[in-house]
Amino acid sequence: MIILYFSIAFILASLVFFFKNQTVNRIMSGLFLLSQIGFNFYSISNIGKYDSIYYKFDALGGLFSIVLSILSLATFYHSYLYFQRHEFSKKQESAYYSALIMLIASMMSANYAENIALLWVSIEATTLFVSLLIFHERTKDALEAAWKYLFISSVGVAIAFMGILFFSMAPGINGLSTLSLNNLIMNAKDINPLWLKIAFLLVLTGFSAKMGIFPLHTVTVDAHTVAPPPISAFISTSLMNVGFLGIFRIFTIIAKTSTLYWAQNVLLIVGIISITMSAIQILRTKHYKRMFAFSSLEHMGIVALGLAAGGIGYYAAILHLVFHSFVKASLFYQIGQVHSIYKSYYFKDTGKYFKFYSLGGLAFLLCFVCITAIPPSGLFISEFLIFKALFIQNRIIVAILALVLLTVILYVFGKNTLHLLYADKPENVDLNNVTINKFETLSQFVLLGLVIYLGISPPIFFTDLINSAISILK
Amino acid sequence: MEVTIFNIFILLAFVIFIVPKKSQYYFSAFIHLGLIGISGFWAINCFYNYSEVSSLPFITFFSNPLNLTIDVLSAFFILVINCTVLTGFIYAKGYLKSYSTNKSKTEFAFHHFNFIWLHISMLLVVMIRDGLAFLFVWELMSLSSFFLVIFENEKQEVIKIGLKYLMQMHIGLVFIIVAFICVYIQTNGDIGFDGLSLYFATNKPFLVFILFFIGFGIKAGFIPLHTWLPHAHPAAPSHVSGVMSGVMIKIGLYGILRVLTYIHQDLFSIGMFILVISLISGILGVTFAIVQHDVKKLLAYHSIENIGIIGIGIGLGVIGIAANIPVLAVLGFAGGILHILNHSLFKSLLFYTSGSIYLQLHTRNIEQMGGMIKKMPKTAIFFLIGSLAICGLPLFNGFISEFLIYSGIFKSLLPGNLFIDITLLFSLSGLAIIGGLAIFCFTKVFSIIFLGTPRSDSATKSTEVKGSMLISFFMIGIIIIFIGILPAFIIYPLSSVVGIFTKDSSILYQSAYNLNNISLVSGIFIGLICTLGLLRNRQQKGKIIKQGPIWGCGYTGINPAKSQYTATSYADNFLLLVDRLVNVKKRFIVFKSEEIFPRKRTFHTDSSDIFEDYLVSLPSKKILYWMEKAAVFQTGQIQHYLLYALVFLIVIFFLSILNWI
Amino acid sequence: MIDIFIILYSMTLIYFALAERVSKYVILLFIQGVLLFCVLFFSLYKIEIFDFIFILLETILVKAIILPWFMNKVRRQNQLKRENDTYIPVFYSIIIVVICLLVSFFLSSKLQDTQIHSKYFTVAFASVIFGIYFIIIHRNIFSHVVGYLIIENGIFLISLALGSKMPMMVNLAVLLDVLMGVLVLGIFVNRIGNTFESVEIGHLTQLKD
Amino acid sequence: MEVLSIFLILLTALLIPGITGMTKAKIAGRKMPSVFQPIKDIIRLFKKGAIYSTSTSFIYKVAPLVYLSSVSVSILFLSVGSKISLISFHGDFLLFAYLLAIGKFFMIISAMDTGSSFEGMGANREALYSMLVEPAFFIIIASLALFTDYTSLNELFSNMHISSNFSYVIGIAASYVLLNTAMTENSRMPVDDPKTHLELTMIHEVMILDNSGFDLAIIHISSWLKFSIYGTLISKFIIVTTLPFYIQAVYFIIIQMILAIVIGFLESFRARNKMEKNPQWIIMLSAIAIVAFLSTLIISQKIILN
Repeated sequence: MIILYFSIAFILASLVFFFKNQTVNRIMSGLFLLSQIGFNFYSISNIGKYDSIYYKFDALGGLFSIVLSILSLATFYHSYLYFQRHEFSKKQESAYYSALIMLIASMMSANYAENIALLWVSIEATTLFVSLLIFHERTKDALEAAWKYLFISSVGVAIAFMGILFFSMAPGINGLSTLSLNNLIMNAKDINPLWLKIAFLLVLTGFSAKMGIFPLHTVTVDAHTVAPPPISAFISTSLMNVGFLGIFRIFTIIAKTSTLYWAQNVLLIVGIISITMSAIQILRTKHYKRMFAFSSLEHMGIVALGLAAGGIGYYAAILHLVFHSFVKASLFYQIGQVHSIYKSYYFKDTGKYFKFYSLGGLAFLLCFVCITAIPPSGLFISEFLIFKALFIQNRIIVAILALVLLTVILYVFGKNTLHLLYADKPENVDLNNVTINKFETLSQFVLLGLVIYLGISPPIFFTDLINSAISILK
Repeated sequence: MEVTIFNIFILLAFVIFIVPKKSQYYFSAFIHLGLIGISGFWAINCFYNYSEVSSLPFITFFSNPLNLTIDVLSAFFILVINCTVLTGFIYAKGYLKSYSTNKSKTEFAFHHFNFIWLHISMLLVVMIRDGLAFLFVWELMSLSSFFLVIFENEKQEVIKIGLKYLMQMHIGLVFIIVAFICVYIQTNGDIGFDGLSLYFATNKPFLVFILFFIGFGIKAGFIPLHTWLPHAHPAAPSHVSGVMSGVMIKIGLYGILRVLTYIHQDLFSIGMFILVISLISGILGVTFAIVQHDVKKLLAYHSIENIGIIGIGIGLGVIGIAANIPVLAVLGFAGGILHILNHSLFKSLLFYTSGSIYLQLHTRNIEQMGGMIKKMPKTAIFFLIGSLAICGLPLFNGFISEFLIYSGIFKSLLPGNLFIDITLLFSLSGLAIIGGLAIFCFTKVFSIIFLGTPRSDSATKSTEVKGSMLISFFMIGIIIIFIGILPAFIIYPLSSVVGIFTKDSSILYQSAYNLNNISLVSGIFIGLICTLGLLRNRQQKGKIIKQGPIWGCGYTGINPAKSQYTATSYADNFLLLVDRLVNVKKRFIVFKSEEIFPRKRTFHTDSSDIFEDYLVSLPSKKILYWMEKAAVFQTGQIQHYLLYALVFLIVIFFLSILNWI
Repeated sequence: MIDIFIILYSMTLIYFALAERVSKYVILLFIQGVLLFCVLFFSLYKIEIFDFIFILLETILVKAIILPWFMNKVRRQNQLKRENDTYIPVFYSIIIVVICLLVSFFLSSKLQDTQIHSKYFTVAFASVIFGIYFIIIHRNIFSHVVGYLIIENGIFLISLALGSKMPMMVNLAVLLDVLMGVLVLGIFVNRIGNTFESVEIGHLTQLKD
Repeated sequence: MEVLSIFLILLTALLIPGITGMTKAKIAGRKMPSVFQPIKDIIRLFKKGAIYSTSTSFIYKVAPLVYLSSVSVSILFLSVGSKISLISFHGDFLLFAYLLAIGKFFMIISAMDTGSSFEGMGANREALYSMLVEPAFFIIIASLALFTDYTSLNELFSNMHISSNFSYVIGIAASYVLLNTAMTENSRMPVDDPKTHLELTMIHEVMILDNSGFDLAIIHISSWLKFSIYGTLISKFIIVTTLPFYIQAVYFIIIQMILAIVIGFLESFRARNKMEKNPQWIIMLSAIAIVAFLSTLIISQKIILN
């Protein structure tokens, strides 16, 4: 089935790429979305089953695929709006769409990959496609960011590959299923702990570029800055989920061994440094998208802390990722609208957004509330659970430090949000020829509403997915 | 059934965004009334069959059923909330009219929405016992009030203040979270208030209590946790500041009271802690208030003072329980809890009336006012009622609660415990000083705003408010005087609230006799005033009654508007006593010896809050400064980025080799 | 026999540190590719003949021919001649290469494991670390790609050292991915060369705070 | 009979200012005025009309009424000697003190109501000093409460004697504080000199600069009553309650007269404090009160000395 999906994606992407026609783009995108959703339904209803020997529809992958599908819908819609607002050549547009389709397909592949080498291949593929998308606007900054992202990610992914190789050391692993996750988990106890440590360390470092945590978080931030907003939304959400997945898969291998405590310590260090980096860098930034990027760094740091805490922290970390995806995506979609008014992402060029476009202002406020984990945001609940887990694990100093840093981030975020919404109107803002589609804002409300709803009363289906995703760790 | 209707009203709040601008107010009033009706019904129900805790299934929250639990304490707070919100939104009708031109439909809708949500969240806070849900609605309360504070968002100052407010509320929340988690770790039960009893039964409560106290105390505004309060209240529109000061900060006290209900040991140190903080809050609050020129800021500092008085009552009550002095426990708690109600009444009245003045003058600086009593006599009378009540003077409700606390102190002076006697002595003197300073302050405010001659043009042109605003004044005024003159009626419901903390609440009934005497004396007092007035009328009949200028010591060229006493000069002699504390700065140019024809000069005084300066502003500024200095990692150099990874790998590797992690 | 190739491979690393001409890098990459092919040839004789031939062909094609050729093309297009402005003088670089080798030697002795061919591992690990180092000291994005390739070669060697036998499909995918990665990187190098009229890293520091 | 004690208090209230005036005149070597001179002045005032300043409002008219009423109602809490007062309940002294305070509140705002440059000065001084003196009064009451175990004004003072001889020690301290509280509350020496001619240094007198006729009269009456109230409180320490009432009444009158003379002496021989020294002086009263409280603790042996 998954092969069919890939073939469809590939054919559609190629058609888009070669036709260079807007109508074709739209039709193919629509078809792709259909197949995406269809495949997603299929995969969800077949959780626990293998699809070819390399893929398995597991709960976590399923969860992320749902998030991915929802965000794909939104991203295609916002991409459509993005192309309405900006002038691009047909070639660029079709390149954009085909890369987007391939990106989504490769993320799906990463979500369901059962073989960690294949997981690695998928992640490397996402890097390639996403760097093309980052480069989409063809500016110098875009070129720089795309280069940095591509290069550092590639180096990182290469390092991660080295880590993956170490797993193949496990005794009794042979034949085609060499790097099958299931196999590795079963044999994990027999692997030399030192191997496990090195492997985990290398994979963590390598995939940190994808997940956007310390130490290779820097390029992800740059990528956010220049990518078109719908793509930034993707980089910050689904792609980070994929990076997380990469680390999480390795983590599941370790979870059953005596190395677990060590790995959690490393994650703790990574998490707290990520939050620190985010808190100090966000103070300096003058660019909305960079601010959001640092906020993503912070949230990924929190997720790492969640993994490090263990127990309820696992659950909370995944919950956090899902919520973060929706909120951050709507923030980026929203900033796209803001850009259409002010033609700039810099703080200094903005102000009085609430007056100009109240509905957008409300959406932005709600985004702000949600992303900073203030109730009614679901992120509040997940963060609460993570801190609870940290306290239970006696990681009190780290927890308190993180709380302090989060407060700083909240301050900066709040200051700049209020600046955008209420600061004095900047000069040379022309509002007459700005038309904003109300449905655009509505789509953000839908995403945010989803976060609030899932936070307050998560459906059983949803909690079951998360629970079965982390059941492997217990 | 009621819960369903309650939920429907909550959901209706979202409809406000699509209601046309004209009917927004009525729609929100409808929701408020619905909420008040249902929750009031619950509360009164609870009072009628008290000692019974009713639990209603509310919603499913995070896969767990969530109940609304209403005991007498919750019921009391529900009534206080409803009362203030009711007057608040009645007042808002007139107050918001002045904004209708420069605010859009969405902004109004957002404002009403937040006002409704402030109401809902306050109600929920006092009804929810589950920890996570409690934190949730607690922060919702802060959030909605934050949006209400920044209503006048075209002013950059307001935005800054709002942000500060949000930050401090968030820090408070963090403390509460940490406290709950600490409890959870020890007991491994539920996170929530119900888990506390388990914890406090086996562990020393002091440290966890401190955490709770800081968390709730930031909301309540105890010094030194108060620094948001004097800024946020003035920045908010008056109906909001009325509600915020009237009830929202009391919700902080609710938290403290709720936690106290679970603590049964180590109470003495906790009581002392509350008492000391409250005494400091009371005395310093009113001290800071005296030097303010911004009427709403002044009132905000008075809120701190009154929180201090409430805290003194509660602290004495706790000490009473700990030292086994039932009378102190009962009267302390009774006084403190009654003062919660009283303060919510007179403080909202004061904020509403000062809001009316603000609408007329567009300034909150009392130095620009004067003579308003002739332009706005009704507002003046209600402000006077509020002032007398806040000073704790007889005939008004403030006296009753202070009376209860005082009499608790005096009655418990009897047993021979040196430490407690000295404690009582200090609380007594503290209360006396607070009362005296409050009188000092409110004679100043009332005189400068309403009496004398107008000090600015706009003050001469102002007119009396009408309609809904007056209705709310009357409502509050009547309750204030009712409680002040017939306090015995309040004793019975009060005793059931006090009964939560101490079993001997029947002691309170004995005070009913004293309170009846107060009613009697009040009656005589009023009668005497009236008689004297009639006497004077008779005496003056046929005599020459003249109008003339004031006595200027023989100097007739006096300009009354310029030469009258100002707020600064009124406060000056007090200022000399406390100048270190309030950081008064006088800015002026000294005359030089060669300056034969002096230039035109100006004179400025301003004061700041030393707690704010040294506890909040300075450290946060330093932290942000150093953090920004440290932000050097996003260099733009690709090699550096790779270097981080290399360093990280090496460091972790060596740490592992050395077995440090 | 393998030992000789391994030693030769480690010599190429030292030459990388020593080389100043960019064209040398391409030649060295080619040499590394060939050496890897040889190592593979002598170590993987146990597996099926078809797989064996396939893997050999794949390696020689990608590692020794396509990549150096492509890199050379990129080099020519950007008219790169000399790389003489590293952050750290060559002298120290050589010392660091030696240190890299020593550290990885130490590491592999620490990792005493029957599964591992410590000879490969020492050099492979040194190669990876040196690759990262190579990137860090150079100011030229072309050299960065070279550094990336050094890392990739090192990893390839590690995969041999670990004696792992990848599933063939996966193996193919891995190599293709690397190839694609380098191709895209190369395209970007050309782009940057055209846009900034230089491939110096100094131009690429606009995105910062 | 309770009414009789009220009558006595009112009677002595009328006499105190006259006697004080006589004493001061004697000491100054002037011809003594009649004891009834102040009363005559008041009667004259009652016959007059009034002049109201244009800048005043109804507050100005209400304030003297409230002032007199508050003082008069406070008298209801008092009694002479062993008599029970008309109104007595636990904590009545609080109502007593706060009733006086409400009167003062109104006097202060009425002074501010004129918008005069002088009256504000008096008003804020009055407000500050009476605020500073309030703790002293409460602490003294607290000492007595601690000593006697009672909490109503009447019982507090009446039961002083029964306890022990130590009561005199506390009585003396309390009398001192009460006397000086009375001086402060009434704005007499050393806080204020009522006979000064310079408005800038006045306190009470400057507040009523613009009052005239009936209002001025009742303000004067109120201050007399206040003196009498404090005198009554002090007299309670001294009168032996076991004696028959008529003797107590005589005692009472004598004590009030002595008090008036003492005030006259104090006013003649004391110099007025510098204005900025006043707060310190008043706080000293609180300090003395605290000492009284502590000594009560020790004397009554209620602390367990181990």
